Amino acid sequence: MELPYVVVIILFCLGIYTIIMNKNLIKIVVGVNIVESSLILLLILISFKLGGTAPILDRKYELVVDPIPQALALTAIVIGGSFIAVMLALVIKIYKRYGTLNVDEIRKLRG
Amino acid sequence: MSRVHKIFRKFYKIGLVLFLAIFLLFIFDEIQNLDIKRYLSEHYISEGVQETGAINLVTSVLYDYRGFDTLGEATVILTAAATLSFMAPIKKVKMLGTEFTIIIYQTIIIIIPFLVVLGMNLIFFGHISPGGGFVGGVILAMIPILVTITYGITFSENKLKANHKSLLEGIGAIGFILLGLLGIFAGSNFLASGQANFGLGNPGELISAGLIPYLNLMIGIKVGAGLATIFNSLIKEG
Amino acid sequence: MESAVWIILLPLLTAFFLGIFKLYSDKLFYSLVIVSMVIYLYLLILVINDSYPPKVYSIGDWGLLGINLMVDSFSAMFLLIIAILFITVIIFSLNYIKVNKHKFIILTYVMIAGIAGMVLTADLFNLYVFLEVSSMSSYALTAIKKTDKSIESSFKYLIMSTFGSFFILLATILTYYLTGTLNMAEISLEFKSVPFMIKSTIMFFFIFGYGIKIGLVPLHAWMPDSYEASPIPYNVLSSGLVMKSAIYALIRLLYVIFGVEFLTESGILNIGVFWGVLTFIIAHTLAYQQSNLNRLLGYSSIAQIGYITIGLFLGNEKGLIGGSFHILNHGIMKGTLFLVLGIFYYSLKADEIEDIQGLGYKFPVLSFTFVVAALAIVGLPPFNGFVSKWLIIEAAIEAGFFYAAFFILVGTFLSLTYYLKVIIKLYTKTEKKTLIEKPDLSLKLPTFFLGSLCILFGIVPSLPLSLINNIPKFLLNNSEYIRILLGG
Amino acid sequence: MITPGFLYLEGALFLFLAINNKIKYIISFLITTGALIITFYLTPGYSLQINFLNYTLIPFRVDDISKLTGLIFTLSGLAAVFYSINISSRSNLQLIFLFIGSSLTVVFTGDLFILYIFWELMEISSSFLIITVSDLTKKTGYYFFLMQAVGGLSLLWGVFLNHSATGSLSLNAIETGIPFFMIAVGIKLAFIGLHTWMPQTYSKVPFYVTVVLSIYTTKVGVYVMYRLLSGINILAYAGLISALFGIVMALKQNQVRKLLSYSIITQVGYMVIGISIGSAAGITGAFFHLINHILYKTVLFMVAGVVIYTTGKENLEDLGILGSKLPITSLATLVAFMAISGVPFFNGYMSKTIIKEALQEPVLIWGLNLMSFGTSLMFLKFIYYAFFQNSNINLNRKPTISMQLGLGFLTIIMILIGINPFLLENLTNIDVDINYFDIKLMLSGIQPFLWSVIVFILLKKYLVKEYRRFIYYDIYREMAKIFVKIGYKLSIYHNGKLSKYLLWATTTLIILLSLLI
Amino acid sequence: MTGGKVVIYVILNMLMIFLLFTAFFAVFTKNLLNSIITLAIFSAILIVIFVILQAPDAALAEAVIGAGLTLAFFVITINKTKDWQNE
Repeated sequence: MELPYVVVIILFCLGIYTIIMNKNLIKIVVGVNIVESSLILLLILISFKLGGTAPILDRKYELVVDPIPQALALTAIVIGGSFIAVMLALVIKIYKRYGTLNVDEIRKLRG
Repeated sequence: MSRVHKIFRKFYKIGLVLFLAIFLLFIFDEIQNLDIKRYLSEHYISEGVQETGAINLVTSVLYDYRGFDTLGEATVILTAAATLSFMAPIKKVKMLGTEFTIIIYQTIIIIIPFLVVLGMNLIFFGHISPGGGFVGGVILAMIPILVTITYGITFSENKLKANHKSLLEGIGAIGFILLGLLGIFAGSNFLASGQANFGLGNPGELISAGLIPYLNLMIGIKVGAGLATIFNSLIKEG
Repeated sequence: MESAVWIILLPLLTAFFLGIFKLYSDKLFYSLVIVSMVIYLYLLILVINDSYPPKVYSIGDWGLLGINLMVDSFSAMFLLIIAILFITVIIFSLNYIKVNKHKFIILTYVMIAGIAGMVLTADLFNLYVFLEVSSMSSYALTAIKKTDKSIESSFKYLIMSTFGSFFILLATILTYYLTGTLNMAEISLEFKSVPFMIKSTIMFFFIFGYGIKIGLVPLHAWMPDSYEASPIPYNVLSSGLVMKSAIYALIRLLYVIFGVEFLTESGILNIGVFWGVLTFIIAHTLAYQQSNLNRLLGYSSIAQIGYITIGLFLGNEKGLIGGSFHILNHGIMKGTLFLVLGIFYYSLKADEIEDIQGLGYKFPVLSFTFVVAALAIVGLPPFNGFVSKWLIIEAAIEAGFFYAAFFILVGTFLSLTYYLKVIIKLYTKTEKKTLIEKPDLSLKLPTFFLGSLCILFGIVPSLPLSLINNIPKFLLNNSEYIRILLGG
Repeated sequence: MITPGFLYLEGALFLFLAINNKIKYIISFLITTGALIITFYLTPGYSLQINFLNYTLIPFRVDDISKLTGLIFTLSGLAAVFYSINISSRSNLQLIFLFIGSSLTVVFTGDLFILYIFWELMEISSSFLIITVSDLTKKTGYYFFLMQAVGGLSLLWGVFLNHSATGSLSLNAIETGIPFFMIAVGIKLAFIGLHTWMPQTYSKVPFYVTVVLSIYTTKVGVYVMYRLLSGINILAYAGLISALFGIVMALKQNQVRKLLSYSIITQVGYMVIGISIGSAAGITGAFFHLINHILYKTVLFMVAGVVIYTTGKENLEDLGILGSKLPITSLATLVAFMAISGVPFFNGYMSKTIIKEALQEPVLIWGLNLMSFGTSLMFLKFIYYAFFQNSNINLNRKPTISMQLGLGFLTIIMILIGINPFLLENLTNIDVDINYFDIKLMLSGIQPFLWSVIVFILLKKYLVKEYRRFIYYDIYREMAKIFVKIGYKLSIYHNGKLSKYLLWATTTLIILLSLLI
Repeated sequence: MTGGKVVIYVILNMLMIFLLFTAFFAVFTKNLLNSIITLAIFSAILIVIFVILQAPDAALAEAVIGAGLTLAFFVITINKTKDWQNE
């Protein structure tokens, strides 16, 4: 099994680990970012064919990589970027209100 | 919470993640030795240029075959911008408060036109070369962002009002939908450019690929304005 | 079938135009809100009317190369819920919302567009995109009050739900990798040749990802927080549409892509039924403890989702009908409860159980509506909740899940315990409270409308059932659905 | 649809129009008398059908028993409504109409679905009547509603089991789920062990509500028991036990309505025995006893109500108000006492005789004697307090005319039935060939009464002495405590820590995935 | 396969290893600013990988959004919350 896929899996699990393990809000967002990058990398990987050229057909080509996952990757990148922006805005707000970045001290809602 | 309990929790979480990793490895290994079919993408590669008139297949997929996704993600950006803009308080907050040297200020002023050209280039040649609406839009958004960073939020807000930004954003989004509706008025379906035989031109030229350049433009405007709004609101946070 | 795409486009256009108009003139803003609302209602009725037999609308006229929208009875039923709840909520919130009113309305329109997209689309990645659209606007609407609690709940919601959507995206990518297409029909044809293990893994990723958005115990923890902290008109949509759209998408995927035979042989149906039972027992037990009414109703929503899950995971015809009918009914009943609660909050800032003491004598008709809706959601005759629960129990017995059927009755009893607590508090006399603001007609009218639907659908259930009865045709044997989607 | 039940239900709606008292009187009068007349002219065998969710339901079906029950229900409904029309508010009157209407519909229904629906409607309306009627009855109403809901749900579960087994919703084809039907009926009947809702409810709510509830709640239980579970002999012994239990409890009470409600348990014992024999004579006896019991128990509750209304207190000592000060009420009390203790020439005697004649097992016969002995014993206590104890209480307001009307009306009917027992037989052409005025029967009927008089005179100082409130262990409250404790533990777990929630989510995912391996 | 492709392949795998290193560093470092900067390097390596994998569009998008804007957002957040001592 090729190395890149292993890397993707490791990155994915690393991100998950960060999200559920880390107490720092910003670190959690970092984890989210890493998971998204790993998924985008997966998309690009499955689009890749050995010896293929980029899907821009302005010259002669014999083998072209799959354009669909790249388009999906573009979409995923944009969506992930906006999600991270919203998360960070919320983090700042929470910090201003609660005075902490420790996820376990943000517990006004319980029960 | 006792220390033993804490350590136990830690190892428990690590165990969960390890299990997930091993499972995924197993699944991916299974998937590797299946034969995969790609007839859809093969069709795109063989017919795409004729059908959409765009050389850059990614753009043709993004703006023609699957234009609806693009509308959706544009909406996501707009929503994010709206969210941040209502979360940001009214009062202005200086960011780092650091003063730069004169070089920086001058450089920014010099850079701006280049950025404009670069962004427009990326947008308009999106169907011919890599790039497209998103990237170009972000490049355009860099201009107010840089201004904000160097000259401070107040200055940039004076230069480019928040209202104007959201107006631009709305215009971009509405323009995208209206361009899509052209398809319906031409007797075909929503977002149809090739099917509604708008002139595809001959691939490789600037004015070709039917609606794609205009859609690119709209998305560029929209994304640029949206990201600038997001950045400024984030600066104003707190 | 031109109007199908308009179901998604009109709210989007309206939202964008509103975003421009709010900069200039309020009058224009509200007139546009009203006008587009009326047109939207008309469109929805149009689409619902010719939803049988199913119609396909292909975006960009690409056929199978592009994205297709499909309207069948299941989606028509959901559009009916949108038609009922969205209109009432917009009318209600025109007077109710005080802070960020423009943003609230715009985001609501965006959310409706996203949900309509999720309901109509027949494309896997497109489903993901619209899911993100609706989720993003939901986070925004949760945080819109900008209090500490709302910010916190929005953050929790955002993290949990992003955690879920990772797995949805992963499953989508794997599906594309295996089948090379994103069209649901083609996927389900290709899936016939995919080994069992990988298929069920993908299915579990989907179930987990959507399960977080549905709020099945123990994935539910973010949900009561978001109920407690968000504006009440959004709570109506959240319990009526957001959770339901997630379970709609899940059911659509399971039954169309994987097919009911695979579901039975992989045993997911048993897991789903058991999960539903667990969900509503725990949620009812927790709801009894709550002192905040929003939170209580939130837990009750989770419990009702449990019933719906049981109904939809039974895998037989009656179960699908009962579950879908309960989706509709729960939207209506919980909407009524939340709107009455909203009026109480609007008029005297009451959202704890203690605060509503004695309001039964101050607002007799509203309290009567509350009682009707509460009895309906408990599942007592002759209201609509009873009919759908009857159908679900009957289906469960028919499918041989006797324990599920029995526990549904236990759950009915448990829900009675806390709703009765609220009702008794409502009718306990107390010293005079002073109204902060008097509720006017635009608040009361939607409430009474929904409350009357509770009684109407209970006495004449054949009205919605005539639509719902067609649902199993295209879910239970997905070959029909696939044939139509492939344009055969 | 003009069935008596629906007439009452529509009456509940019409009362929205009642802007002043006159209209209220007119509407109530029209509805109640109309229902009575309609029921009187019903022809057995008539039935109608409707379709609902691919079932064909029979909401209305007449036969002899149901017509008999319907007659007594409408009759006492007339009395009860006029007894309480002045005191109760309009919304409560509507709830009363709803209650009476739904119980009448239950009596005339022909299938389990309608039966269940109106059974639930009965419980809802009565519970809301209890809850909204006064400020002291909130907890009682909560308890009542939950208890009745358990009954209703077990009925529903029985219906489901039966439906899945037989595929039909008809009342006659009961094969499975018998225990659940038993629980449902037992709760309505306030059977021993399931009776906990009854004394507290009947003693806390205002007296006119007690009158209405005591007429319908248990009797509907009896009727449904006849429909669903008739002829299960073992139940006869259970009925005997619960009746004796009722006697023991009743003798310890010193509050009028508590005593009366425990005596209801006893009287219901008679009907349970009669029904569980299954023979035609037994069932007829049970239903005649149902009629008589409704008559005199209603009268007694009305008397208690008059006492409460006039003196404001309701301990047995306060019964001393009776006698010269309230002539009509005292007369009614005496008649009711004679009737309930089965003295010949009063109506209680006839039905008890029929049941006794229908019995074979000696145990049951002796039990029956014991029951009537205990009944007359407890009511001797009642009478003792009422007349033989010189008291100096004076009434602070006179009973209203409508009260006395309701009271007198029922008393007259009682006397009529007592003097001419064949009246009921002719009314509902059922004839049990028993000569009520045969000396042997009369002797065996009078014996327990005489014994009880002797015993009472001998053991007076034990029976009349003040008992403290009898403390009993209520298992249902304990279960509720456990439920609340568990919920508290669960809600402690939701302590707002996001990392914990994410941990739950991940664990769920891993569990799901490990199901694959 | 030809030599050039082999070289590309080796480079790709090395970049993957670097990617892992950066990711682990970004996660496990105590200092937030370091982890953010490392995240930027992470995105940069990702861009190169995309280019190698023949995805110029994705590479551009990642460059401007992933590396550019996201980094800026993170830096702003750190700046807004910098007066909070990390443990």
